[in-house]
Amino acid sequence: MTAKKATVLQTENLQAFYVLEMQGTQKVVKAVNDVNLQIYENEIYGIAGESGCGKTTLLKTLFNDIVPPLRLMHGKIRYCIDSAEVDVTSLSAEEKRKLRMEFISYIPQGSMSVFNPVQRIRGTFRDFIGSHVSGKNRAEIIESTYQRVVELGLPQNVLDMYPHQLSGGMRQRVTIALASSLNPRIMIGDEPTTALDVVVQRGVIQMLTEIQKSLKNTIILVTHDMGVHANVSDRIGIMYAGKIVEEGTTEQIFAEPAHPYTRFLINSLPKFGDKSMRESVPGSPPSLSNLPQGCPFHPRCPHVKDICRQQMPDFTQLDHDHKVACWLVGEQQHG
Amino acid sequence: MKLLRDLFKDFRFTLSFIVLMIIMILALLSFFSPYDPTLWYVVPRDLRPSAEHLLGTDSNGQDIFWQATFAVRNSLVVSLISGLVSRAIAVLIGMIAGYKGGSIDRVLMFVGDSLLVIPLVLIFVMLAMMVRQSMTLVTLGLMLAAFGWAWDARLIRSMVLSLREREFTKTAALSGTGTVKLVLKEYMPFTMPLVFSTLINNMSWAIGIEMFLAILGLVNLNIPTLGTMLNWALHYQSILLGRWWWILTPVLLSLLVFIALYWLSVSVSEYLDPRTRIQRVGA
Amino acid sequence: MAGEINRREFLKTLSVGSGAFLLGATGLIPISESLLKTDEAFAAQVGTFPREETLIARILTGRVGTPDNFNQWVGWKWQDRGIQNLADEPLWSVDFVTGEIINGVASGDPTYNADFTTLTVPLREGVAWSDGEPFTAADVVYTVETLMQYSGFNAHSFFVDNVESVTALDDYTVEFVLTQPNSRFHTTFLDRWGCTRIFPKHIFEQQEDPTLFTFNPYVGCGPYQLHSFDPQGSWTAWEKRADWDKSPTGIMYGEPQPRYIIFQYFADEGAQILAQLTHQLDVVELSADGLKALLAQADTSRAYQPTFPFVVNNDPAITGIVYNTSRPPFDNVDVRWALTLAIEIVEYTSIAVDSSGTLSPVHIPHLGPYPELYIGPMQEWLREFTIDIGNGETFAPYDPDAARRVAEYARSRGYAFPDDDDFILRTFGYGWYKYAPDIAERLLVNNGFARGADNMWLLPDGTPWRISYMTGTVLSNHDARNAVAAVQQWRKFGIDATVFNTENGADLGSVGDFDVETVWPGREPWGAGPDLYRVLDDWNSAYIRPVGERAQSSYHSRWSTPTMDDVIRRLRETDPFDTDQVVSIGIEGLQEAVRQMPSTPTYGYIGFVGWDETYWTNWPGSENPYCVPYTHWPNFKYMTPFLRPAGEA
Amino acid sequence: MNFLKRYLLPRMISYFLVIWLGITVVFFIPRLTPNDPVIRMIDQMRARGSTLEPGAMDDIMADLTRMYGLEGSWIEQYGDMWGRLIRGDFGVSFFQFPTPVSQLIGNALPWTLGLLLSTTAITWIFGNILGGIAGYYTRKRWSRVLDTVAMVIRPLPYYIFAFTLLLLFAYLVRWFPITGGASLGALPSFTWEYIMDVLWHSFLPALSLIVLGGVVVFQTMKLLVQNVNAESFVQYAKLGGVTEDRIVGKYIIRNAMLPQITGLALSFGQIFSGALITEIVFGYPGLGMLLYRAILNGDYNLIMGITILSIVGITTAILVVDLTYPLLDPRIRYV
Repeated sequence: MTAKKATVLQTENLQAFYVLEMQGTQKVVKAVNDVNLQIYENEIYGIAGESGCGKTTLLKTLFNDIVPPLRLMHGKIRYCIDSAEVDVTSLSAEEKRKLRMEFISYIPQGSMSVFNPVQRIRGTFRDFIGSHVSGKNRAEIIESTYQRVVELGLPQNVLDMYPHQLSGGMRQRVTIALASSLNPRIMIGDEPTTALDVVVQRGVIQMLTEIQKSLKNTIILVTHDMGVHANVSDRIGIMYAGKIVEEGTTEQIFAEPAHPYTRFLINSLPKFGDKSMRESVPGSPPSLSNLPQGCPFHPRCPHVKDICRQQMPDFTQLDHDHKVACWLVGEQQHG
Repeated sequence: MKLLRDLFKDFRFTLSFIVLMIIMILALLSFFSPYDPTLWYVVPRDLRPSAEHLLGTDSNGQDIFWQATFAVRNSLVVSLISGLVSRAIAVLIGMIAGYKGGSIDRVLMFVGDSLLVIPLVLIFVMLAMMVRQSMTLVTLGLMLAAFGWAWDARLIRSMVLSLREREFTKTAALSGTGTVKLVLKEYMPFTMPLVFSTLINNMSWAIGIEMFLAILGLVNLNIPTLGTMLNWALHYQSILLGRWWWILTPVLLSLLVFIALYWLSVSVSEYLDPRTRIQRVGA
Repeated sequence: MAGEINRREFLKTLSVGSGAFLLGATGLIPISESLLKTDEAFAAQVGTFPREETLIARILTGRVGTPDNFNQWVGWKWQDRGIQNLADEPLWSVDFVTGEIINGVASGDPTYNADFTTLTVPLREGVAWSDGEPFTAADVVYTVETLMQYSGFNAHSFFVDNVESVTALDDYTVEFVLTQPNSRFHTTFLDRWGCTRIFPKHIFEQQEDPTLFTFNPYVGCGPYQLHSFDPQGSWTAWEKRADWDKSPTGIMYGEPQPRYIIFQYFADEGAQILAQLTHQLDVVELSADGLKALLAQADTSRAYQPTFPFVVNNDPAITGIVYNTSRPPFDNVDVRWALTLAIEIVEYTSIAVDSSGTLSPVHIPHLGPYPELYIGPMQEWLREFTIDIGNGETFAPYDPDAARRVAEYARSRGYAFPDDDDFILRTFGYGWYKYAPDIAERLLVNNGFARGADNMWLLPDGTPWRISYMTGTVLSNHDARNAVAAVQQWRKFGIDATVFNTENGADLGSVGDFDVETVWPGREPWGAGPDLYRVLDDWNSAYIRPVGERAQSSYHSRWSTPTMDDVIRRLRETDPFDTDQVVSIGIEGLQEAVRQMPSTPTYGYIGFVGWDETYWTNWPGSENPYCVPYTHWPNFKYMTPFLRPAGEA
Repeated sequence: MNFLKRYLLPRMISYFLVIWLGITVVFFIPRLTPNDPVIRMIDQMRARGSTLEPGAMDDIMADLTRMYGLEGSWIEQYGDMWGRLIRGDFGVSFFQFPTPVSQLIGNALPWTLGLLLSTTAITWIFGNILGGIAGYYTRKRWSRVLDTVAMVIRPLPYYIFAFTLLLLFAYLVRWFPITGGASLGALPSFTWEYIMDVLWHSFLPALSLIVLGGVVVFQTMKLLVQNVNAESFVQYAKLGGVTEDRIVGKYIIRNAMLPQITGLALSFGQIFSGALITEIVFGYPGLGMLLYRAILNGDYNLIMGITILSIVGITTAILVVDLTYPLLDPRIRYV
């Protein structure tokens, strides 16, 4: 469809497990299991899935924040920094630290305790930015960030306020302003809209897209809210039990969802004019430490077949940009 | 059951649970003791540990093992009375003060503060003088309870204060839930970890204070407790006389009780506090 | 995860941390023997005092609360910090080992007139106060007149009640005219751990209010003068006077040997033992087990006796069991006797003091002249003495073999000591009462007591008989030792007896709010003189007050009989220096106390003294009891000329 | 000013009320016990052989009652006491008659303050530093070992611990003296020798207090740091690439210190009741034994003098904490 875009972040068969030692027995939580992602410049890539499916861990891994008990078992994470591919897992701690904010930044949920409670917001800005730029530049950059805070529609005095004095929406905006302050190439948002009410949510989404447009960078957005994805994301990856089970452009995913799980997710959205109960996914997600054999979705799948219980399906390319891992689809395709 | 299974995954819980079980069994064994703990010279004096006397005998002609079973039982009784009663007071006062606020809060905190400011030595020596012969395990436990709640009531109060600000309180209050029901249903679960960990701290504190009072000779020295056992051993110079089996028994037993209680509190409060629980299970 | 510890690590740390720590402390003590010899130099210099010229003893009564106040005539002033035992000379003191009176600043016995209304006291010539001023009759007269003038003095009321006038007949003779006949007036000046002492007129007369005077530095007639003291009251140092030959001690016994004597405070017995083991404390007084520990660890320390029972068992105080005769059922003499006969004395002293006590069947201790004057002559009466056990039957409770039984038991415990009658009678006493639970049972049944279903005794009204035995909180003191021993015996007999440890013994005892207690069954008799007036007079019916009011007497038994009152009256009318007469009336008094048993005497007070021979030798042990063996006694000053520096030997 | 009227004034009133109630309780409680100061003195003099003949006893008791100011009803005595206290007069000690209470306290106070101020400060500083480091590097082996050691030391009965120190370091290895606050013959002076002597004598008492007190501070601080470290604002700062020194200093320590500061203030307040068992084991001078003897002897004035110090000390400490806490923690308001 479109011309081939430049890749900014890429993973190869990424496996990241929590390995817990308990009295001699090992417990392995397979939070990220064989994930291949290719994320392009200047796009908003959404990752969707229920809670407990490994979304947040995938984010951590993409962010290259792999600390025990999380372990990188297999695979690679590559950033494309100044058109050079860098395998970031092998970087030193200090190099990793430097990349944050400058190349890839993180937008947390703007919860009550996301900022240091004993410090004014200004102090947080100074700490975050001051940790990355030094010398004459620093004052200028900090000053220009303050400017941007105002431009982004936050009140001027927000910098002199304490975190507990801010509303949830304000806190969320501050995190976004902070994340964008050093013009990073990638911004990773971890459920940035979840805790907000609808009106505020819209403002925050608008702010995110505006920033993305002006910086022309990449946003990786994790949320379980398919509605947000529909509005914001360019491409969406559906995650289930540590794996990406379907990936495609937003249009593809919403128009022709291929995986039964994706269909469930989309059907759970409220529709205009539809007063009927929203359909939610039956059952609950499997424990990541004790995955069922075969396709992990099979215990909840209405179309389950014998093969689903035995083997994990490979990806099937449905279309350009659209692929799915499901035996149902495979059958149709292969006859 | 799942709760227990989860807890047993923690080494500290398992260990402290086992230690506490052993302590409990020791305490229960006292009911089968062949000796009356208040009688002296029932066995030969100052014997080293042997098959016949597992932990040896003391200078009063008592079997240290059986004496220790009574000591453990009685110390646990005192600390449990102190812990439970003072928790009841602390929860009640902390919740009322925190929820009602205003002048009720001020008066209750004022009473609590006043209890905190008078030196404990003075209070306990004076109380010991007043209760005189009636210094039983129960009175001692109640005495300790009467002075062990003030600080924890403050903790619970501040917790309730912050809970009161939360959304669900407003929702519940608007929907007309009664105060008592609200407090019990909505606040209790949140304060349980705190109540539990302070319960265990208070029990350790009670055992410690009992030892302090015993060393000063202010409790009923006829009743074997970890404190009075220690006091007898000290007064008979068992350290300098090299009667290690006598002095070490109360010391090591109290060490075990303390460590078991401490680990139990750490591990259970980590479990009950969902934040650290997630961290622990790592999911 | 967070804070998790694996098992091996835990066990390792536990064993290293606690096991080794404590085991090391208790188990490795013997190793210290070798270390002990390596650092002699450490103890050679203590503060600014040359160690080999210094004797260090412990203050018995604890940290001095008033370190800069030596005015012992007002309130309590920790007089055993060296005031009474080094710096002061009384008119008379008593050597309780022999019962003899030692003249201090007096030169002989006082003389009373026929109706005991005047007495004259001869004073010693050639005595000087430690500031060089001569001591004369004027000082005595001034002291008594001043005490009578200010009500703040402890002795004020006594002198106002008793003294009409006091005059100096000459420089060395004082005459007292008394307000009423009092044949024992002079004993107020007889030092037996406290008495009325004389203060120097030339210093006190300069004070506006002598009750507020701090009397620092202390000036006395004793052989030592104040050197320095710790403002915190943990030690007081005394220095030998240059003119020691002007003190009665120097005049009588020659030059005191230690140049410095320091009284030091130790709160903890363990620390006290460690101090002597490291030669930083020459004299300790411990508990039974403390002394055992000391002797087991040290080869330079000795006890009063070279063999078992090691202890100082000739103290002028008798210990025992005191019944509150104002509270039923202890108002009944049968009950008191039943409780006495329920005691197996061999077990009792074994529990109380590991058999090291000297028994006494009467209310005075077995020491000094008493076996010869009283206990010996009373043997026949004791053997024939019977109590009525109903149905016209009687029972002779006395057991002349009790002491021998105690001795045999001690030997069976592995203690070695000479096996001759003389030693055994001296060490364990003459006898005590039989263990006769059957007789005790009969006495109780006769009075309506009965045994309940669980074989425990019920009171005549059918309620369980509970005895609360009130005693102090220090387990190693003799009051507590008697308490646990008696309670153990009574429990065995089927009485629900318990020990009640309290710091309020004196208060509750004084107002009569107790069942049974232990202070002293009989009062300390002026340091073992032949005269028992002080013992018996406290049973005077005049001193009894209703329960709830403070008792006048130091006895808390609130007991008296007309017979006892009569004994006291006759003793009062007897010349205290007429020994034969005094003793024969005294025996009558002791007999009345035995018949009525208001308190049960058990064994004499025992001192667990340890002496370090590293720096000083020739201590007054049992083989050479030239002096009262306690450094806290006033007689300590008379010990100082006989001590020898270890270097000399 | 609103703050003054709405917060400070009621707070000060309750401050004085607590002090008043404390003093009142301490006035009446000793009088409710069987403790009779007159009997105590008579018993002491009688047991210690002073001239107290039974015949004169009524007069002596009357004299003592008058001298001690114990004539009249409790209410009258209570009024008298306030009359004296307002003039700053604590009266005279009964048992140490006629030494003024202020002099006795003045003698003992420097020792108690010297020992307990320094040990409290050292305990707090070292406990917090070690606990902080151990809580931050909670995975390190030495941190776990330290934690176990603390756990084993903490429950040791103080008497046993102190006496074992004495046994080890004053007897088996003779590095430190066995008893007292200074050497025999050493008189207080501002000389190097005397100060060294006092320090030498205070070493073991101080060590016993520091070790047993330190493990408590250590454990609390370790737990606090662990908890703060798990807070989202710390995680966020780490993801923002904030330098470690900033995270430790401004985020973790500052937040973990808040409750510890309260603890410090309270421990300073509690100093005035002395350290009884320390004073017994090491024969160390101080208020603890003075108070204990006063209680046992029914020395009302001395009990009152020492407890007033203690009451005022703790109440003031709580007041100072309440007043300064909002400055340290912006979340707390003056309510």
